[in-house]
Amino acid sequence: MAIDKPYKKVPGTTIFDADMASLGFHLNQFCMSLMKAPNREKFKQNEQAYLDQWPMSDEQKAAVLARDYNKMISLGGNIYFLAKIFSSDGISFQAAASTMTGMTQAEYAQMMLSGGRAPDSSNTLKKDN
Amino acid sequence: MAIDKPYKKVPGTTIFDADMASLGFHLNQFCMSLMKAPNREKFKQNEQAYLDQWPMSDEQKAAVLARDYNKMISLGGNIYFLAKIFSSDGISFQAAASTMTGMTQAEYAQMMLSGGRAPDSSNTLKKDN
Amino acid sequence: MAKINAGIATSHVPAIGAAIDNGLTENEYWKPLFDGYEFAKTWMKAQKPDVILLVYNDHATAFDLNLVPTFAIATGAEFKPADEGWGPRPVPNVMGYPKLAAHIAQSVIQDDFDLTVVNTLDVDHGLTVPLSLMFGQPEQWPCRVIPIAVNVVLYPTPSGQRCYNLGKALRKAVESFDEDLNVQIWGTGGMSHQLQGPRAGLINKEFDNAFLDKIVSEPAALAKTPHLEYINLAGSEGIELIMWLIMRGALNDQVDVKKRFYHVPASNTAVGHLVLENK
Amino acid sequence: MAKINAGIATSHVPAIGAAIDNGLTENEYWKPLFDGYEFAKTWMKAQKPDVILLVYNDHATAFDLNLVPTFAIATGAEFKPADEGWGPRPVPNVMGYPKLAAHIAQSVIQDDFDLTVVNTLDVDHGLTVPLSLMFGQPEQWPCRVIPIAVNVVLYPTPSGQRCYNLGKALRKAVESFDEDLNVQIWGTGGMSHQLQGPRAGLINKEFDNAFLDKIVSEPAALAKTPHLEYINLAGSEGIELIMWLIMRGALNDQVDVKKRFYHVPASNTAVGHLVLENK
Ligand SMILES: [Fe+3]
Ligand SMILES: [Fe+3]
Repeated sequence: MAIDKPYKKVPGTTIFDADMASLGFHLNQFCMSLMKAPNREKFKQNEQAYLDQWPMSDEQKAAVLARDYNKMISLGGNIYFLAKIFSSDGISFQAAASTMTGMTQAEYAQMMLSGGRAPDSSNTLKKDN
Repeated sequence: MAIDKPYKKVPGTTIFDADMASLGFHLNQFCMSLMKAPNREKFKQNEQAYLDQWPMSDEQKAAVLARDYNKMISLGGNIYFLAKIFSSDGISFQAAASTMTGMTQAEYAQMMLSGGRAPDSSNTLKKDN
Repeated sequence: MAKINAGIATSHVPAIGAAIDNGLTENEYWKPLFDGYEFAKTWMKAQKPDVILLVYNDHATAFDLNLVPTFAIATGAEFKPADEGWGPRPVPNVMGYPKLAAHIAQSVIQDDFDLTVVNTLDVDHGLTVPLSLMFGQPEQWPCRVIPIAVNVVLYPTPSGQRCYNLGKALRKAVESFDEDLNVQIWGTGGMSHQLQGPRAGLINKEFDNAFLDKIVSEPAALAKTPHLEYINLAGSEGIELIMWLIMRGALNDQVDVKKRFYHVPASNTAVGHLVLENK
Repeated sequence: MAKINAGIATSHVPAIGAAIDNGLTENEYWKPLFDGYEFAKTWMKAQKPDVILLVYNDHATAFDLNLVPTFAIATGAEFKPADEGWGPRPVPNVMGYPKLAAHIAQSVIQDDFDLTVVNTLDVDHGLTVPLSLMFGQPEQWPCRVIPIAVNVVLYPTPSGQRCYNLGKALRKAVESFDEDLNVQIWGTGGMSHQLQGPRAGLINKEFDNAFLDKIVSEPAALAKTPHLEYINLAGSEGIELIMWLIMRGALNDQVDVKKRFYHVPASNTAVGHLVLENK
């Protein structure tokens, strides 16, 4: 497509555009179902059986079971939808975010306390990109 | 309010604006419920009881029971919503429209066959209004 | 490159759908109307569009008063005919084109049109009646359809000028999509009609015919027509004609009129129909 | 005449809401943050706004992928705090202002903003956390609130320029409403943060502080910042800052800065806050 997508090049970042939304439609709608307590119960009782009710790919289901958030994002998951999974698990946004960074939760928390991840040439695009 | 509403002056015509929509919210949402067959059944079995489930005014309920479409419109009903009532009754759009005009159904049908209601100075605004 | 090559305008009266579904197209009341669409049906077979951008309005079917988008584009893969209260029309599901629809959404939102993006959408007579008029009763619709829904039920609707400008933005969006596609745009609804109140049954042949003239030859001027003029002269539901301006805005300034048809009545409504090709 | 007299900007991090709801505002982690809002709480008691236009975004709560409005205005009478997956926040229902909201919708749609009009809407932390920050924990919120929801989740979001222009249209709409009302506009979300991927935790103090400067002194230039710059420099969720531009567009070109506050971190996010009065 002729529309430029320069945001695809931002390091360590996936922008949730229409292509990703199309890929992740059922994954994200599964996440929305977890906003209802009875559904959270069913999911906890048998995650695989619950997931099998949704027309998701096996790869998407495996990523959910493994709580591999980077993988889920690469398969069209959006973090605000995926938040319903880690909320069901009783895990905070910060703990969940840390799992995507290759840091331990303690290391990540310390980084945030120290002012967060600073932008530098390894994690941002140069002006002329 | 300072926004001009010149459409209020068009003869024999109610424009469904936000004020009307606010007035008719529950009346119109009741109509939407009739798009489901089981609800149509319940409505037919006991119209008053079905209507009493909705926070509508007594005047709105009475207008529905009387199938007084002009009255329903004056109370915030919109014709595309009200259509769910006369569809439930098995009545055509043309038959329902005729009831609002003071003509018999046959007279109205004949008017349409003859080219419809012609615009004239009694039923349209003048240019400078 | 994808390209919009032609535009269709047509009324979308529910009774026309019922006449088709119930095999009444040859009777005395309906035959003159359906005869007016014979040209388009034949022409369409030669055109073989890949995709139709189908501009229509929902009539309190998919959208109720809980949520009314001014403009919505449907990016889903498949859309079911809606149950409008007497069972869904016996017509095929409508197959969307998610990739092109998403591309269009991205392009026009970046051009300052504040679209609502819809995935799941049951489509009512506003969308399916025009398909039946152009394609008859096939097992499957012969091409993909991207529904574009316009609010014409809850006042204020978008202005005619806004609609015309959206048409131009849609054209730009289509032309920046790099698959080779023959695209049509259809504008539906109208012509003059009023379905409510003591003035129900209003038909304005003079207004309608002037509209049919101007949308071909001076669309930019026509786009400036204020809402009040539609409501006053073409009836409260005549405001649907603004959807034709979206279609027209997506075509060249100069077009060939392949067919023009006008008929009164279909139920409560005047029926208008145009087949336009880019010059 | 109704008039917009002041604007508030603030981040709306869910963890801030949890800290308030769980009585943690005095602990070591949270106290420095809540201290930054003491000025606004006192100032607000003197201001006594009648209505707040509260610009926020829904975070996959009321809107899922079935339907994503670019801009939505809520015309309902009352809005419940949403259950975001761990039960609704223990805060009062939000009382709307249907008459003014409908008036605004009518005005800005006629000014070519293609709003979605929403009636029923459960409001998530994006809307309720700012209310808690400004008003604490009252039995009832002290004024009416009109929710204005902006899509910042599904790309493309509206441009910064479009947001700034919407602010100007909102101001015009408010000023044409003929009740005497003291109206505020709040822009929420931001500042720099990224909640996803290997780059999660990005905080850009330089970007944030420049944004805090420019939104006061050169908003028209700031409005031209492209999406990519937010995403690249302020993190994928830093794009929420475009909502501050709607607030700013609704104020005078010249404003007094009554309070400016910046703090890192709240959970994964940099927190920014401004209290602006029209000069
Ligand atoms: Fe229609
Ligand atoms: Fe947010």
